[in-house]
Amino acid sequence: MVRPGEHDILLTSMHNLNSRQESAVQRANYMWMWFSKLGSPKWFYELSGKWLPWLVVAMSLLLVVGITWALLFVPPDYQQGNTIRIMYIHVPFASISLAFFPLMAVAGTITLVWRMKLADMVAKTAAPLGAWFTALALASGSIWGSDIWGTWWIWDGRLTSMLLQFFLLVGVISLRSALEDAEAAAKACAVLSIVGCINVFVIKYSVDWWNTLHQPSSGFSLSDQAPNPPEVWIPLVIMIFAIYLFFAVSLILSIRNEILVRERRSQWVEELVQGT
Amino acid sequence: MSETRTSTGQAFRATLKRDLLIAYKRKNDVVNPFMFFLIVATLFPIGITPEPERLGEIAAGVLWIAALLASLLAMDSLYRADYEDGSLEQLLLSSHPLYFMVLAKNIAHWLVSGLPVVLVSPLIAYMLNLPPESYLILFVTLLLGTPILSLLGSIGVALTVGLGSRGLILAVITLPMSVPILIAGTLTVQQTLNGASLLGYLAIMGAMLLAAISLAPLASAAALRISVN
Amino acid sequence: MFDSIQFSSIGEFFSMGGYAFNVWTVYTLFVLFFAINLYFPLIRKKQILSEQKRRLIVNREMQTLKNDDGENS
Amino acid sequence: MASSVASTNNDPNSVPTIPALLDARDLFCERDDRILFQALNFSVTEGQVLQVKGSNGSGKTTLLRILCGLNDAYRGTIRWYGRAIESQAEEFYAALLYMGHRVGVNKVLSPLENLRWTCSLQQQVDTDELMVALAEVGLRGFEESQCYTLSAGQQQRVSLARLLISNAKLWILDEPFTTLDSLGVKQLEALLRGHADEGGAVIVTTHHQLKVADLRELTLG
Repeated sequence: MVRPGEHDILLTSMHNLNSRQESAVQRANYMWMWFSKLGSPKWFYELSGKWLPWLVVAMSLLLVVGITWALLFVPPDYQQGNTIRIMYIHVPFASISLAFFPLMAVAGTITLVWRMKLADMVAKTAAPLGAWFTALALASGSIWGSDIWGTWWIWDGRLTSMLLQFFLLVGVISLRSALEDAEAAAKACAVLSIVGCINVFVIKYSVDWWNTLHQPSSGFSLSDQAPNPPEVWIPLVIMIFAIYLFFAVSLILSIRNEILVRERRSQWVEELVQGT
Repeated sequence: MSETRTSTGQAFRATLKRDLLIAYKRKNDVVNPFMFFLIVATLFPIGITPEPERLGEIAAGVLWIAALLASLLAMDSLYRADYEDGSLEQLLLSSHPLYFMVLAKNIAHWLVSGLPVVLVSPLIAYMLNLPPESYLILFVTLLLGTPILSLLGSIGVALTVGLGSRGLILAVITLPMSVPILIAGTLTVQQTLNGASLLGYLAIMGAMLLAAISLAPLASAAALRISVN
Repeated sequence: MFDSIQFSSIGEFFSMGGYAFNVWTVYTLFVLFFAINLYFPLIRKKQILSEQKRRLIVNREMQTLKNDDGENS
Repeated sequence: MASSVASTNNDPNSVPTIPALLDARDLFCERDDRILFQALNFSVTEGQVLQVKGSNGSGKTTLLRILCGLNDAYRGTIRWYGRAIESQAEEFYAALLYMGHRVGVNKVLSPLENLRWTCSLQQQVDTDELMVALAEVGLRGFEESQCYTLSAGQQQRVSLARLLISNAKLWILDEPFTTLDSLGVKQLEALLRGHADEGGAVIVTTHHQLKVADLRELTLG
């Protein structure tokens, strides 16, 4: 079986354009092909290959600066003492965790509307990564709060909605692995991600509401930090950027693997394999 | 040969009637979730405490969680038979908007699986020693809340209808989504008991129901198209 | 610059003012997570490439076998 | 790989007076890294029966499902009376009758109830009409019994009764002959002929040798 590349399809369609009057539908088809070429796996693989080293360098620099600053130079908090240093891990992870469902919902919409292969690869690799990020945000959050709370877990609003988001992500992952047909799995997960994204926001607000009614004054909450001096928040900003870059790098690495698997029968991947 | 096409309203009624008829003929599908609700509600006093005071405190939550689980259990029968015998394809190929067909199926399903649970809830509430002034509120919140559970569950079932065994994955997908309704339902009961005004809470639940009616069948319809594909 | 380091000795640094367990657990988790998330994709890539290479070689052998058969008959 | 093309109108200069009922251009479908068909062109006009042939797994069912919009994993254009289906979905689906492998008969309902529901998704029907149709497909006396008591062939007949009632212009039938006995086969053939004579069109997959006036063939694989 010979698998025609994009090129062949383009040629066929060009031929049709010449031989027949160009209809609006064919024009739409042609546009679609151009669009899918722009977001084609090959294009992404090559571009990300060029960008990856720079991203890794930037990430490493920011991480070294950020962690050194956080561990050595940040003054201990007058209330929390040295546990404040946990914030520099927890807050970046928690803030990125909130981005996963919107990211997957956008990717899912693109998958459903334009059927772009790359979007589904992003959605597929983002889900497990999101579960890991959320899990780490949960763990670091409970360790950070344990001293003040006197226990490893309380039903704090933030923690609870984070836990529920973790469950939703696990749902997306298990739906993906349960459906055998890759295309059906892509679309089903796209729908679930869009529904889940709406739900994450509803959950967040309802859990906050529930939490404030049950614990009118919980004292310490992970969400409300007093206004901090620059020597406290500048390293935090550095760490947020560093961990965002880390997220980008590990997402790109996984997407590149996914591309190699899904496009294994295409000419360019075979050539790439030969070259190694 | 008749020449008149049916209106969407007629097709909607036909689907609703058909699903109610199927439920009438398959009484097990109706009775089982209902019995499940009763049994789960019975397990709580046995597992936690028979002491009336403490039971009264948790009664609203127990009833809501039991209703949630019963709704989840009942969901399984929503599209499965239609998927297996090909009726779902006929539904997708009708010239009427799938939104209304899905809505008809969801309504029929709620009438036979959700409504009985709502109707029996005051009795269970009594047995769990819920303060009597909360009966009506609990009843109304369940009446507004269980349709939302059905509509949300429908999305999960539509996504997984093509899978061979899907009991657990359905739970993993739908239960976290039901949390806001659980919160709204139980808070309404508790807060009105503490003297808050009922109207605001019911407005929130009503808004949730309206949002679910207008959005959830769209997602279910999209999911069904994917599953049948 | 070194004046603003908050710890006067290595021991003090490791004890984190009594919060050694909390702080170091979180940082260890982070480092593990970081390493795993970069290491596994790289390992996986190697795996994929070697699998692909094997598949290509097998395919080519099959092809030449077929061609030989064609020439012989 | 190459698909033999039967009833096509490839000459760009011949302008058809009436656009074909259903016209498929340049269909391409790939499943599990295997190309089922590509550059597939065909059309069906009023009064034609198009028989889709091909070995097992050649994509017959997939093609039919693509044509009626149940499957969207394809590239190419499908037009209904010369216009894209998406722009006139309601008209298209009102004129379409699809019978798949799974016949769409609920096991606990009776043939009458099943037929009433499937038909009333499209058109208004009354009970007398349904009873006549069921009697005609040989289900007299079974109208009220639950379908799980019927044989596979009888269940197939329940869905055949739809053909008698429906006023759909285009029938898409996937292996409708499989579970029928010889009498049923004859009856279905007559139905197909009658539909074509009345100006309808049929797309059907079967290994059966059809005896129809304007029969076109399309072989996949």
